[in-house]
Amino acid sequence: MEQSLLNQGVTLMLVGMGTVFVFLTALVVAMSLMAVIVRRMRPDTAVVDISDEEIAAIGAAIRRHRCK
Amino acid sequence: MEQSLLNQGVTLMLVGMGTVFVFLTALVVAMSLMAVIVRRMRPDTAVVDISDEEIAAIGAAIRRHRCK
Amino acid sequence: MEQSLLNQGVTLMLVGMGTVFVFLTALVVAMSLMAVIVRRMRPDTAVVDISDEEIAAIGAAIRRHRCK
Amino acid sequence: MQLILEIWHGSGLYQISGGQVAMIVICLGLLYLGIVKKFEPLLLVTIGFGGLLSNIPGVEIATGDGLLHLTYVVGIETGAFPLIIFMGVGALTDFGPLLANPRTLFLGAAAQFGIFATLLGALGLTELGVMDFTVKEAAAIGIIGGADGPTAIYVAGQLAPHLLGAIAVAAYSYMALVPLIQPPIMKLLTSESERKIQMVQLREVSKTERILFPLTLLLLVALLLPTAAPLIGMLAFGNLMRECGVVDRLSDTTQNALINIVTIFLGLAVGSKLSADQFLVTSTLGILLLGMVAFAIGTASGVLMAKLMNKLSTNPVNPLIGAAGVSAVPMAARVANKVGLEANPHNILLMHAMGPNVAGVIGSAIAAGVMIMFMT
Amino acid sequence: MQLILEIWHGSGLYQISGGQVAMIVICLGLLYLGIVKKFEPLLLVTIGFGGLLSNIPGVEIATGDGLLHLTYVVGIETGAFPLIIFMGVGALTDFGPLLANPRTLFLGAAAQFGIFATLLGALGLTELGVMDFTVKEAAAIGIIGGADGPTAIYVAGQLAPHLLGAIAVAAYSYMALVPLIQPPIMKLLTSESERKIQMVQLREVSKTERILFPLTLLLLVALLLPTAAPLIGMLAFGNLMRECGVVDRLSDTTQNALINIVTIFLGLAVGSKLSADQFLVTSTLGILLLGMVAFAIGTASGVLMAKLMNKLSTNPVNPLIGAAGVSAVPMAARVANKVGLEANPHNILLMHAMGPNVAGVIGSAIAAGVMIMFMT
Amino acid sequence: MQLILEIWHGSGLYQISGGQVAMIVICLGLLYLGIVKKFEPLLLVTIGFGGLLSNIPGVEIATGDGLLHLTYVVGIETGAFPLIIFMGVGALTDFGPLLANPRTLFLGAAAQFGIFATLLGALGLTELGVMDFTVKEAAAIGIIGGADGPTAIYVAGQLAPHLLGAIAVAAYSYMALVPLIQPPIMKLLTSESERKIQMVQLREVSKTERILFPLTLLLLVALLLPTAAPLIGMLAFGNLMRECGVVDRLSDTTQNALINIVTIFLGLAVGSKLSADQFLVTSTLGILLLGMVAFAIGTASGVLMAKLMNKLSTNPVNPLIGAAGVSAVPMAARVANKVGLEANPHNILLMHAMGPNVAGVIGSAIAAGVMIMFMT
Ligand code: NA
Ligand code: NA
Ligand code: NA
Repeated sequence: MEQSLLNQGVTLMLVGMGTVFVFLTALVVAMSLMAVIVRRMRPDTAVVDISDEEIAAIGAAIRRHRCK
Repeated sequence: MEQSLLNQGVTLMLVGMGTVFVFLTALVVAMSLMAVIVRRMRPDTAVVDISDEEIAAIGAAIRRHRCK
Repeated sequence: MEQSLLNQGVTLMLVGMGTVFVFLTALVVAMSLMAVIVRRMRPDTAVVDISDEEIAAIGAAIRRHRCK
Repeated sequence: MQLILEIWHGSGLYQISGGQVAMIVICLGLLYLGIVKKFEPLLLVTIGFGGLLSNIPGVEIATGDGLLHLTYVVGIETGAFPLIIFMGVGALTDFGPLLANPRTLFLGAAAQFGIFATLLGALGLTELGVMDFTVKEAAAIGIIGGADGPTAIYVAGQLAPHLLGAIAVAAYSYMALVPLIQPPIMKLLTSESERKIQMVQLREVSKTERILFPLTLLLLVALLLPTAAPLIGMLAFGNLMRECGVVDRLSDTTQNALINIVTIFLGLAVGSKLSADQFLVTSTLGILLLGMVAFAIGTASGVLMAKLMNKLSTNPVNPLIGAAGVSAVPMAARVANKVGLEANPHNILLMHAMGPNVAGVIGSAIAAGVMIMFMT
Repeated sequence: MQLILEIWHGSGLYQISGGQVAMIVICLGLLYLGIVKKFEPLLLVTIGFGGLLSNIPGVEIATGDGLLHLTYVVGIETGAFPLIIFMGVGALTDFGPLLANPRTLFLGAAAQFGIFATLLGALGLTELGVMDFTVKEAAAIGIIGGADGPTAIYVAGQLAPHLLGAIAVAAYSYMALVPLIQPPIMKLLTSESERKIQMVQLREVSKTERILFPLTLLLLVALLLPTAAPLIGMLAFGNLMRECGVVDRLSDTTQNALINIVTIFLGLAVGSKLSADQFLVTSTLGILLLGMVAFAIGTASGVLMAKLMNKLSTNPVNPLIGAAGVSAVPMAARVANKVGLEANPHNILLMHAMGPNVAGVIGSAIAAGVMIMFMT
Repeated sequence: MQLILEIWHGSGLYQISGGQVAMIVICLGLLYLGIVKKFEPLLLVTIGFGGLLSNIPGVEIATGDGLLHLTYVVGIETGAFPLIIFMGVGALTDFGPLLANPRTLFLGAAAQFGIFATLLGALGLTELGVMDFTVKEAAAIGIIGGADGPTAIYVAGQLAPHLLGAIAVAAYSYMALVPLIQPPIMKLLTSESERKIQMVQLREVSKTERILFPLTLLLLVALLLPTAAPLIGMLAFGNLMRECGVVDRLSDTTQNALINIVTIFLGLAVGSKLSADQFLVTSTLGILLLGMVAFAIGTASGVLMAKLMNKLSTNPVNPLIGAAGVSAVPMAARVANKVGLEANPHNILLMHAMGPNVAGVIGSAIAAGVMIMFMT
């Protein structure tokens, strides 16, 4: 039996909004979990080290480029 | 009756240069008209406003980019 | 008569390394020749002139761009 | 003599149709909006000029071997341009405010109701015999309510390429009109005291969280809704390049040369769909109308969702930031900020509104994934 | 042993033909002109190197699946590269001097006589049996007289792709030789007193006029000569992005990353047409000869037109700026300025010469449109 | 209800295979190496993320009309991306240290022994029945020993595209691991006194020599080994643009926007070969193993060659710089410098090691040309 267009639309709307909410709820949960885990592990100091080294590397690249 | 190549060339030259001159004359007329209309309407102050806002927007973008 | 895979490999290795060495030897010879010729002709002063003019041209381009 | 006749027959004056004249006027209008009114100029200027080129009679530009048609085939039919733009958006977007306050994702979710309500509206108009849209077309029209240009172009290119011109023009025009469309709706649905609600300062977000966020987002999409993975994936890739700190040269190029080049050709290619025979059809009117409705419903849904959250939680949300959930980054967030300042001159909502604002981008991409899953 | 024979048979030394040796020498000559003499280096270096690559025997580079051949197919056969370059030229060009003094458009028109005279010359040589050019080929050769690289490549790609290498090389070489070719002609046709004519200071041009100019130009082309619309349209688009002030990031990318990338691949792709079997034909000699004539006639026509305008008008024009009408931007304008300074050390003609100079770009594109209309 | 089932069947959770889970973990590992360990981040981040996208079930990204597959077809199958990267490498490379000390080319030659030894090893394993590689596959695997990413991708794309993912991952991973792989080998093969050898200051290299070098290199390739001409040609072109001094705007764009854009899409396209069904095969294990061996043998050969040169010449070479001959620019040169400093804190080998380092790039490209000549 063919659904009417309007029926199809209502179904799509319900399923669509449902999916959007389920997905974003899952994302909220995942982000909150992630935040908790990250804060427990405190790996940020290590990360700061990275950016320092990066800056040095960029500086070196610039120097290398300049003194061609 | 086939035209000789040279005849074709002469025709092309006349029509071609004619078109170029007609077009550029039309452009001269259009530009002069435009200049007259624009100077009568003096909308330049409004335009200056634009560039001010633009500069602010660019500034904001740069700041946003910097303080990522 | 089909060669064994291993035989093919050995041949490829010998010919390949041979080619690499022949080529790079030729390049060493060519570079050394080039260096001798270039030093004999000393055209470097002319080249320095170029970069000066270039800098001026770039400067002009920047100015043109700025004062649009 | 015969040659002059040939020139005359080859001229635009001889060949031009009324529809083409009308479209040229419309495209000049788009340029006016972009240049003088500064409405989404990056897209309205390029689309508008592309539209001008597409309505020049007697020459292949937007058809056949013309540059704009080739660009359309290469960049839009394949989906490449909107996906690359999405990568650029990812590289330009700071998801920090969202990470600091994940709840605002619900506002971005709610605002997508505009998409589905419009889909329903389009099908309703068809049922009533006013318009004649298929389900795919209705879905492509609904996505205008996502207030996100590349998502709308991507979905329209997949589901209803013949409507792409009208859909893109509607999407970018209404995104530009957000400062006019949203405030009355926001004020209608909120009380003065609600608009004065102050929100707590956002917490700092660590670099590690910022790096893990795009990966988390991608993995969740992969597990739950793979059809949204091209859009979300490119967004996440751009954002990872931005945040990881080790590929800054790629991130810089993505944010500048690459997104600019693609924007130019995307605009021209979309403009190639503004030819009179494709744009001047009754469905365009319906699309423009429904697009406007979509924006209004999306705005209202976001605000109402914020009010609902305030009912359920003790930590209050200013309902104005719900309106930013439609995306239209960053215009909608600025509008929320401005309306908030009118009610309380010391209440800076901008950063709080950026959370739902970028959540709206993710929400629309998810809605797009749902549409594509059911339609193809 | 057999393998070593295979290497020997695969080597360039074994496979190279005399023609390829000759072409390698010619390409090294182009590189010399570009690098040491600084003649149009952006194109002569890229074309020259592309030509070197195309004359390496026994490997597909400029043929089959080779990168240069693919680049040619994608970028030149479609017309995309010259059109994108034209967009970049538009974004780089200041039409202010032309707007301040629209009369100079006539100088840009007159200088196109070089194009049509050369077309006639090519057909005349064929009639005489010296050469053997079709009308299409003659038209493509004539366009060298337009002194505009992308226009020449665009037209040659459409009308006579097998001559594209020679035409592009001739166009860029003679553009580079403008400082040698033009001065004697300019001095021959003008008196000392004419060369001393001072011109009135140019008026300021408002931002609004600058924005409206590219739109006016495009609409006029659309109405009068649609076949010129691809070239003129992209030029106008680039210029609108430059002048409108709201899409500066697109304009900057167009003027830098985009035009540079396309220039590199355009040069390599043109170089792919410098393979011995395509370039070392008698027609190349004819093309080089006719191209030189085209430049000379174009220069003379511009100067004579300026003298004619002085007869008809009270507001005098220095006839030297007529020579700038061939385009070759900005070299021809600089030459006019330099010759003027020799006659009168206080007479700065540069900005006055920029008017006909950019008018020449438009004029050549119109002439190209005429050719394409009649030939295709 | 039926729709919810459809969503469930469309979800990744339902469709995902064990292999895809494994590949997602592997790709997260590559991202970890790139981001946290900073191993070749430009490529490991892009390849890793491309690999993630390629293992999302139920959506065309790395297959069919998906963006990554289209990118692969357009950029890798044609060879365009690695060749453009090579042009960028040329524009970024200073061949000065090599010009100052041409002898170091022999070190770059010797290190290519790793390539051919690995080819032999791959065929040996096949003969033994452990693996099953064709000659073409063995050649493509061997090229990992060239320690040069674009060369490896170019050759694999031509000879064994189905192995490209594993080969590219191996090549870039081992290039990143150079600081771990090389030092023990270098110390094993050299005595303390050898590592202390000081080298004479490099002479200054004139601009003319720098300009003539890429031309000399190209001509030699054209005459001796044309199949290496695409790779070497693009390298030489990039370097000529860098050194000639008249096309700086092209050189700058090549070194920045162009190489960055191509790197992004090259990485994603290579990542499209990390789908579970293509990567999780036994040959991958063999490739990773053989790649490691290739690096080790290349390093050893370079060091031993330097010791041999010291036997034959009075002007001594520090054998540590021989290890830099594998290429892996500039990491291998830095490693040589670091190990040298450990032996003699006043001995700066960096510039001396750059000679064999860039020679290694040329050497690998020549080896690639040999492979391609015999295999196609
Ligand atoms: Na949205
Ligand atoms: Na011209
Ligand atoms: Na190497």
